[in-house]
Amino acid sequence: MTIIPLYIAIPLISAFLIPILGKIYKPLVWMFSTMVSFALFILSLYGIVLTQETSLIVYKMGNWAPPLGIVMAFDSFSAFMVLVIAIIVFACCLFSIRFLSNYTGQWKFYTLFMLMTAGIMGIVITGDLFNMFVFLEIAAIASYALVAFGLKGEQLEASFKYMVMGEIGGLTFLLAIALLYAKVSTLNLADISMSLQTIHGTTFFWMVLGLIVFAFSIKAALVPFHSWCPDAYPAALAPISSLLAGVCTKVFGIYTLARIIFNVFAVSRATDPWFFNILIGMGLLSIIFAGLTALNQKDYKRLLAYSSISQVGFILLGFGIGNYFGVVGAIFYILAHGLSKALLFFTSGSIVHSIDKTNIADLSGLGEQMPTTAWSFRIGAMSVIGLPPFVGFWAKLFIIIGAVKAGMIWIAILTGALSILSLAYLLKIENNVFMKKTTAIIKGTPFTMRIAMVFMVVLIVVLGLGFQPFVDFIIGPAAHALLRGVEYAHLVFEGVVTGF
Amino acid sequence: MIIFVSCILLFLIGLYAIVIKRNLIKIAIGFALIEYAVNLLFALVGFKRGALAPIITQIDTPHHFVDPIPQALVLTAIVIALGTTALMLTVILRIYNQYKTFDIAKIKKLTG
Amino acid sequence: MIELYLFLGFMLVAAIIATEIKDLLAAVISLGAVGFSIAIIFIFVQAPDLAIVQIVVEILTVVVFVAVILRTTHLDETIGKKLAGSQILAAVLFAGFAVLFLIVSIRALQQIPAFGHATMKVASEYIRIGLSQTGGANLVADVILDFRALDTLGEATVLFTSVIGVVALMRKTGRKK
Amino acid sequence: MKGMSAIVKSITNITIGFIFLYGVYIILHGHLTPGGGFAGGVIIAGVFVLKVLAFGVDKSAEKKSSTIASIFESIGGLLFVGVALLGLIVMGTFFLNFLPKGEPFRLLSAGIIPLCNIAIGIKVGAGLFSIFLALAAVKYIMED
Repeated sequence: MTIIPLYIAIPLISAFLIPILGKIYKPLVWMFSTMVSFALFILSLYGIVLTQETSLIVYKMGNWAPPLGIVMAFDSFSAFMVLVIAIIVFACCLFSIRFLSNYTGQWKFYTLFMLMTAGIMGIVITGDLFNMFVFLEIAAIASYALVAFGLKGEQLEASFKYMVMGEIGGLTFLLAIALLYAKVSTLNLADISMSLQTIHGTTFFWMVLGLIVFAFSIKAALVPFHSWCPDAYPAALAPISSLLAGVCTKVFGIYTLARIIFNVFAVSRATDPWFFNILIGMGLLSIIFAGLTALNQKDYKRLLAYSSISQVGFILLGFGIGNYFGVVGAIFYILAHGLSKALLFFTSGSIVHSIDKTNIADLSGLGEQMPTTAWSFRIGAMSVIGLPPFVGFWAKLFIIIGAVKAGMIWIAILTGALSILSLAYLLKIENNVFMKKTTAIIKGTPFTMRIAMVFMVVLIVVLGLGFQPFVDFIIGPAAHALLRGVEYAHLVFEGVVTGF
Repeated sequence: MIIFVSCILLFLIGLYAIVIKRNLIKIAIGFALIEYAVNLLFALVGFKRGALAPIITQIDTPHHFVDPIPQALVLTAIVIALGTTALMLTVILRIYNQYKTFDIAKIKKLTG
Repeated sequence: MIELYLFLGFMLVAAIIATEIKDLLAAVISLGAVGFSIAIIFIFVQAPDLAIVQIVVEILTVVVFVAVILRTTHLDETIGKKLAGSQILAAVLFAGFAVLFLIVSIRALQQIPAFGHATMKVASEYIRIGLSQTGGANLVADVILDFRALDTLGEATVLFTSVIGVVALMRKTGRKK
Repeated sequence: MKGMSAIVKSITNITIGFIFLYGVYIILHGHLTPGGGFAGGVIIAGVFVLKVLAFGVDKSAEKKSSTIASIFESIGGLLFVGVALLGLIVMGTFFLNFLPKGEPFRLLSAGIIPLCNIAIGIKVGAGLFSIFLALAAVKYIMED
């Protein structure tokens, strides 16, 4: 039996079950959620195996052929994204168990968490434009509610700001869908891609693509539209910050943008270099502006939020380079940044759980008292900066190789040089928070939180050391899936259909 | 053409309320307006002059209907809009309970 | 089509009133007027399903808005105050953006089929096989519950999400002491 | 929340059954006429909203009805996913319309469409009623 709809159905059914379970016996809720997220993790590994055999699996909902019904198009890029999502969701679930013991309304948290998971999974699997919008809204609405979950003034305010910006993005996307539908009269991504071939390069084409890029740059928190991000990440509870920074912005903004640019609008560097130069420009703007702002931050989580914006810039840079190595680097970076940034937000959560402060000036000397947290921070930070042998280094290296191969030497040099910015702001935390001496007695980090951090550390180190097979078997095919452009449409129509 | 442009105008009125107004309820109203504008535009592009509503009443007559797909999609979009509006109003209500005002200039715990 | 223009004009006027009036209750009622005129426009463009849903949703939206306003205040204190410097800047930026957006969208709207001439590539297929393949006479119901049922599952989930979100945010306290 | 005057109460008493019946009609005929699960569900939610506005509720009743509404909502959602999964289990495709299509224009036709309409109706009715209760009636929802 095929498993592709289960990626959506499993979290969805558990979201519907959790309110009932919560009324029967409260601890059942977290046990159930952790089990479900672990099951998703196992299933996502199986998804990778599936895409090794066939390059694109088409699942027809209700058995309607592609332009009629909604199809799920599961290729190597989707499989890779599902894997990243499942890893981080599992870790966040593990981390939430004890973190939430300070908060009320646990079943509501887990229900929203599962709905968000279902939404994110749906975005990466679906092969239909409007369906993508619907899943985007599910995940977005769940995340607005989760940001405000603590009910403090600044959390409500951050949630409102996030909601305003996010909904402008979402509705702009809907406007673009409406215009596109009026023109091509179909909603299937593959079918749209075929129809757009005839009007490639017209005003209409660029106008709609412009609307879509605008919508997703808000969702991805790229620099001119980033203002919700440094409020929402610090305000949210730590596991939610990890999830938002680790996968949400990547899936809401970057995955959708990459899929639509490469596979649907089938723009490539060969035909339209200026468009890709704009992407590079947006990436560089994010890296430099957010990196410099991060240097001045006084709050632990706020600094990490700016660092996140700056790192998303690197991903966009990779896609903007647009050749095989650049795209491999960008895709690798999604994983590397997801793991490292989720880990860094875990460390902030562990500090909040123990002493309930996030101002860098108020914290000092935690290195001795909280060794697991301190070492997790150091490894995560080294991966973000891009030091070998951690996973972040290889991702950055591929982007640099891509830039060199494309003949953009100055981009390669800038990419290397701008890592110093990350080094600077992360050293600030290391020096102030973890290095100095302190006499304060601090309560230890709970076991499950440490497990979650160690899990991420192990992944960062193992994937860093064994990057070669990982790139060959998972990321390389994912990059090919993106770069095959309009070929995607033909594959969907002839696609392999799995069933009994 | 004028019909489509009036949808864009409604969109801009809503955007104006979101960007310029400082009252939280007005911002929520702006959102409702933008949602209406997009829904209306979407429903209008599926219209066909002289065609009937897409409901079959007799089997054998030739069918000359308007496009049913935008109607189905707008149905979904209306519900999504309702969900967003309800959540937004809840956040607004909680903000009011803490700050006793709807004026965003007075609600400034966050910097930047 | 004169009635269509009439209601579009009414809709725009009501929208401007909704954003500018000082009394928030009146603003919400104007919002209701916008919603109802849209429901009537839906009837003109042969979309009875949409008209029904728009009317019931509009009623519920207004009820929820009024419920919130009755629990708080119904005066918009920000109207009539002197504009701050940042606001004037925002207004100028917005005006520029609005003009640009209008020009670009008119260019784009000129390239889609004119009003009343929908292309209907996939839709004509639905009309052809809808009744025989799904058995439902209402083609919109066929589309949302059979051809595109996943969207409807998503729609129901969005509503569920927002209900859980509302319930979660109306808790008494966020943290245990 | 307090109730309203005797006139409102007696008129509500008379109309409430008809409105409910109309909601059920809209849901059941969703595949034949305009309307469907969503519109009918909102009308059914409207019945309960009207009842609460006219008669008022005390605190314990509020808590009880919001619990019942949330359970019904979960049940509606599970029913909908259940229909979809039945397609997967019976015929191997998610959301397959696996039931016989029946004769056109009859109430019992169109396979799973009426079932889905009923599931959505339950879910939407319960969900919107709990939104109303949370925003309008209850001071704050008490801790679970």
